[in-house]
Amino acid sequence: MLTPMSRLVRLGSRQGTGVDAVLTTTFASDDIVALRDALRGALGTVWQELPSTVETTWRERWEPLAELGLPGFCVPEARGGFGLRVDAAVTAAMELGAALHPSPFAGLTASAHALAEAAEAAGSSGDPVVGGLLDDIAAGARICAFGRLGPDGRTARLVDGGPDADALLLLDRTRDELLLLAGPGDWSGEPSRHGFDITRTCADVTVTAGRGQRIAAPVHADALYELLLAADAIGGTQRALDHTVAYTGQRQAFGRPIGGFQAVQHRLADHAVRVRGMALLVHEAARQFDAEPRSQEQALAQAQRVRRAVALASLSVSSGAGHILHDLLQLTGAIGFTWEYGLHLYQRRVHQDARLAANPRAAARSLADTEGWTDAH
Amino acid sequence: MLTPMSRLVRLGSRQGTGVDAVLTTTFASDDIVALRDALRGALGTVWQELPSTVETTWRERWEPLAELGLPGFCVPEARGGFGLRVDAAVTAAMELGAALHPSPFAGLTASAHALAEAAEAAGSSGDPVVGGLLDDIAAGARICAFGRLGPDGRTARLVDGGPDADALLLLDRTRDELLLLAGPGDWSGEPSRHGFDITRTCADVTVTAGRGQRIAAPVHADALYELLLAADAIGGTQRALDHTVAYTGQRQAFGRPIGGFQAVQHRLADHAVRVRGMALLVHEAARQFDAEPRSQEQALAQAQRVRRAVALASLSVSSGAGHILHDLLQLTGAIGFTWEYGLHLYQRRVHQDARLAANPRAAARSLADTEGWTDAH
Amino acid sequence: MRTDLEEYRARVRAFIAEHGVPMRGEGVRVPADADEERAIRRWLRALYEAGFLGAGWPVQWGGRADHLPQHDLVLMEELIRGDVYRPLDQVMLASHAIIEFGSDEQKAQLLPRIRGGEHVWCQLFSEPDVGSDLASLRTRAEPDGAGAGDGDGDGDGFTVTGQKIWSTDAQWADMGMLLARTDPSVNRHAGITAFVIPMDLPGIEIRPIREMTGYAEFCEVFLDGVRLGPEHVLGEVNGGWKVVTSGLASERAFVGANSLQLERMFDDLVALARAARLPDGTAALEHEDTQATLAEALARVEEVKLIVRDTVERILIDDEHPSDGPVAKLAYTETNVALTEIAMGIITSSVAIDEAGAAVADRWYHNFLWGRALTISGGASEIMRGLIGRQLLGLPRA
Amino acid sequence: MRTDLEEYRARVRAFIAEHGVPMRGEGVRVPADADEERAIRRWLRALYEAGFLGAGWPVQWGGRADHLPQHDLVLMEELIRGDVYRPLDQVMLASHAIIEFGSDEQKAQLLPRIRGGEHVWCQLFSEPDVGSDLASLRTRAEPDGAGAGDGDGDGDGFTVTGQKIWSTDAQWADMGMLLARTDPSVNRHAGITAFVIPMDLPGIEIRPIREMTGYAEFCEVFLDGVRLGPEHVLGEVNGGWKVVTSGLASERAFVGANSLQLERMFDDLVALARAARLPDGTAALEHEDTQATLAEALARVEEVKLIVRDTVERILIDDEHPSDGPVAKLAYTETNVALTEIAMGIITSSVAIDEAGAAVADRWYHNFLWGRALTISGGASEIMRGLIGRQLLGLPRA
Repeated sequence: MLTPMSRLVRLGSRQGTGVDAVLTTTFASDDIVALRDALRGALGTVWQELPSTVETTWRERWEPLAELGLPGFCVPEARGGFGLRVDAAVTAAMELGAALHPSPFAGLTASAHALAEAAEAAGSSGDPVVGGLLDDIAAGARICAFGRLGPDGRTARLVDGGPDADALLLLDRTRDELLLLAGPGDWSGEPSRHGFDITRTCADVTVTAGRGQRIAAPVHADALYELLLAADAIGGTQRALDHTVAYTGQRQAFGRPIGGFQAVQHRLADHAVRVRGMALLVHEAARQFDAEPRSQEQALAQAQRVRRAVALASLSVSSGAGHILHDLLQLTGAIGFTWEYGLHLYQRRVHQDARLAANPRAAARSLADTEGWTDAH
Repeated sequence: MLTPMSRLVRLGSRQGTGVDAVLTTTFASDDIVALRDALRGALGTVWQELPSTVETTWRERWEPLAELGLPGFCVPEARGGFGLRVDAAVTAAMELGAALHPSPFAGLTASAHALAEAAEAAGSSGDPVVGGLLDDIAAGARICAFGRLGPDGRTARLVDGGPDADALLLLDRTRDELLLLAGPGDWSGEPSRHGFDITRTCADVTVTAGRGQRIAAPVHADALYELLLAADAIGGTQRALDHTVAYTGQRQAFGRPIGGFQAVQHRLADHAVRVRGMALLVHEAARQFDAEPRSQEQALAQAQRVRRAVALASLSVSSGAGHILHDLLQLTGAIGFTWEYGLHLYQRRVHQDARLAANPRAAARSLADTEGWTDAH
Repeated sequence: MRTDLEEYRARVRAFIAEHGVPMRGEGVRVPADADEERAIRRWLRALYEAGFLGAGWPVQWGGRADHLPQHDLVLMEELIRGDVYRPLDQVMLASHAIIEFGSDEQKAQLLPRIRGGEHVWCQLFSEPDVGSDLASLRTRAEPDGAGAGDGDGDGDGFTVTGQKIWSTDAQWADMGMLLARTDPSVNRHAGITAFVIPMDLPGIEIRPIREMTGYAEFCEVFLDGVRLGPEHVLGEVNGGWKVVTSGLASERAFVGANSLQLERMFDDLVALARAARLPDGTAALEHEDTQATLAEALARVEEVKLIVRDTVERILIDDEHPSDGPVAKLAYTETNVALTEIAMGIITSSVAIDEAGAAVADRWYHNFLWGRALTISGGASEIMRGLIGRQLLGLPRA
Repeated sequence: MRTDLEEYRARVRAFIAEHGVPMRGEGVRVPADADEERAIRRWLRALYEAGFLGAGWPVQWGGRADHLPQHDLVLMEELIRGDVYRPLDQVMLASHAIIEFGSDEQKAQLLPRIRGGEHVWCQLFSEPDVGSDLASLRTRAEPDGAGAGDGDGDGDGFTVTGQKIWSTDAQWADMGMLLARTDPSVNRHAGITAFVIPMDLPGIEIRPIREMTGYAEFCEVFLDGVRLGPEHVLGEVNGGWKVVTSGLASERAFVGANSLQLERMFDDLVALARAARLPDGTAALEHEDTQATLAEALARVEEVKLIVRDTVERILIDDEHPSDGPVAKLAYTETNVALTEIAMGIITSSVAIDEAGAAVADRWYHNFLWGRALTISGGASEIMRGLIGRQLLGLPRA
């Protein structure tokens, strides 16, 4: 469904007003535009209407989305994917976030990337378990979640999709390894603490003793995961902002639309500027993945650039999106306070997006490192 | 000029509008009201007009102010002062700040307090140098500045009034001692780095080798200094706010007063609330000094309460006042940007008030200590 | 005097410990089931009987001669501290309005039932197209027959049609205070009348609204040809605006309790920072950046506490400035929101919350969402800023 | 293409290194003395002669056929990086307006003098009672005689009376672009005419205004019966609004340079944090709270850089949205202010600045005050938010 990169076009009609025009201030290739439109069609996204309920039967409808190529944006072409099309993955994450889709897309993409890289490294003699899982992921038949193994090597906190996934890939950052749990019997999940975001499922996971196989961690898996979480959050924030703009343009008080009051309009203007900046940071981080390093040195420098760009995007979105959504609740007044209105579902979800990556603080610390501030004396 | 505390009355007319009404939301005794009015008279303060030039001949007119009792608010009655009337000192500091008065009032008051406490402790056999200095301070004939000795024991950074003072009292916090430099030959000052606040003079001071005498530091001197700096800043901020409110109520744009636009009015409302809160914190900290401890334990607990209350006031004012003033510059537009208009003089001065105490950070650290957060593990 | 108050506080505290019904969560007041409803009504009655509630009423209606306004403040503080059910403010607003504007018959009929826990009240003020701009309400109370609109109300009935919304407690309230337009021909404020109505009248339909917190504290109320008699009018026909503005101000003495609420929230914030584990295993509170954030927040909380204390002191000597209420409300509710946002930042930055902090984190999740109820209802923050701009700063209407 | 630009950049850089006149401070452009003035004029002429400035003009007037808009961006970036005098935007605005609206005579007379560094320009737009609302200006240009107001301007002269203010560079400008009301009877925008006038005409008095930064970049300009001929009219009589709105947009390609400016400021912020000594002798940068503040600031700076880059890319392909300029200006200027406030917090929290950071601290003091010029002039932030609200978000006029 993705074609090679071609001439630059705009996403959608920029001359239109509304916050979708903010999204569309970024240059994007034809195939990205096509992907976005296809996803909106498949997800039934009507941009200015918010979903007020949470989909529960997404697994039954996952295969058609997988056919669009969703699990393979960061899988080498040799393994049936699209290479490292982080731009496509980011676009998809934004649309899934905007649609409050329950899939653990960020983790799934990071997992597929990591598994495929491992399979590539192993060549044709590769592990059939990994190969089979990859095939099933590509076909939409299995879902692999992603998490970060704690210092005890046995538990992983906050695994998005952990309760229902078919397989689990846990990053052990102390050893640059991944622990693959290929079957649901390989772990147990404790979801009780993680019910705030009701659009997705999340669990603290404990590895069943003796289970799991270790594979080498590719350099980008963790950064990819973190970036897609930020993309998920900014996608939802954009949609909530666009919706709120439409609402305030129509809702009357004191004889005119409330969007005509400076107290409302100026805040929305500030939010639109911030959201544009955050979205651009996310896209820019995606761009940093795409450069193909030619040497070991280049690869190191690129990894550093990626780390920095992802930290910037994550910091910005994780510290800004929740605040903006909370103000959108204020600007929609009592109606926005209702369950049915659905704005709160975005508030809950962007919170969880930040939490899955332990942001904003983790990103700020990471930046302090990459910028060399922690060496100050 | 101060009479004993009597029944509570209001400061000024609360039913009036304008930010002076914010100041006047605090209960104050008769004598404080009288002090405030006397000071405004003596300083020639017209509340809604800002001074646009800096007074340079203040020393010549200091004696009449000293006659109002200014140097003696925190000097025991036995030494010719008013006891520990921190409320009066705070009121005076606010009025001096509002008038951009060049005297180092905060340091002078802290010095007078410390010298008098030392003299009290020594009894009638006290040091004639200290006694003579105290008498001259009370009479307005000499000015003693206050500073904090650095770890090298020889230099004190940022001494307000340092270039022109007749005497200097430097706190050595490592030893709970004060170093008294009773004559201008006892130190040299380097004012070159401290020209941003042009309403006062400030210098980095180096003690002349072998000069100075050590006296015991009373418990409250440093806290008093810090609180009066905050009072100075909030006094100026209140006056600048009041002035800006008046300006926006009269300045026309797009066919109406700009104060009628929500973008202006709502920010001024937020500032008024913050300024009220900051002023109340300053008054509350003053109140904490006044309680007379009856036992050693009570004295320790009170010192802790004072430290906490002063840190709260200092943190709040030093982190908030500069930001508010910077926004007042925005709200007065181009006219506020001119030298003559004088708003910038307050911006410069509140900056220096914060800097003299190394705030807001020092106050935040102090709070982290008093609250026990630094013991977390 | 101070000693008297301390003695009063001790009595209140003992009483709460013995009889209080625990709260389920900040802002949650609708009973979970019939048992809880019975318990709450019993508890309210007990508070009246013990003279803790309604003590400020005229003695004739059960008030106490020795009542001090300070008592109300102490009561509310202790109710908050004890985490027990707080008296429903609708009931207190209704009492206030009935005492101020009610006929002798209305007082005789309604006030004892409030004291007995028999009547829970709700307000029927807001409408779907009427948020902060209450004077634009559209629910009609059409006067009957020839005497219609002559203003004396004698013998005249009304037929009410319209829709109300955001009525807290309407789903279990026995009585409602209704605002409806009786004269559409005059200025927005002038043609509105206040009514006191039984909530079981024919033509009234009540639908709870589920809020984003998950609870259902608010209701939509549909009024379809509801017949009211002249005995339902509170105050004068077309004089409802006076009733509602007086009523809104009667909560004022309880503003002081917010201060305690904020203090408790700050303690919760520190507890959260202590319990929140960062990826490296340290607690959030160990770090200077967290401490700096907390210190700023504490200074803000202390500012609000002093603003509230100052306001209460002036209320107690009956010398308020019109802007005092808006200043206190804005400061309290916005600081509350700021604390919840800090808490969310601490939670998201952590990978786990220690066992001891789990309940604290749950409270924060609830308060984070609930915080917006406070900045929207009872006069949105944007309305408060306008009131402060005009009444305190003397600026022109925006 | 990229290589060409890099080659161009190298040439610009070498040229600046050889000829550039150093800046005294951000926003400071009025020469300190006659020597500096001569140097600046020489420098401007050199930039035109080398084809770095004015390259985008029509070839007839000295433009280059091989000019790319990207060149302007590169030029401005390198001027900023080199800390040298930047071309005065009034001159560039005037060039743009003359090329767009000027008669052949005006072009022939004025454009070469701009290229020669002979004509420095100023704007005579704002007035004491006219801030962001330019269309309400009151300076009158009274048309003479019978042909007055017939709009053709032929043979008609004007007498100008009024007061202008905030005219940057007026104290040393040779020429001014004046906006004055020629027809007070019509709608605010419709009756305004643009003029190009020598600043030494009789009846013009110029008084520099000292700004809070200590510099005097702005002037008051009093116009008392200044006689103008039809040759001074730029564009059409009563058609001045078109001239000014077109002129204001012509700076747009240089917006990209702000990005570099912000990046440099952020580096200065880190340098300041490194040089600022806390009471305990450590540097501010060593502490997690400072690092957290810097990290947030860096993310904001990078946001603005991308917004600006995106905007420039669209300008270069001539496909802007009307809100792009306001978005970029608001983002840049407000982030700039935020950085200055962070810097002030670092300075106040320190007891000393290391020797290496002393110059940095001085720059921050200047920038702190100067930052407000950016959020006020050229359309205040409040105006920008309104434009974004209407043009990007489609909200009604506030």
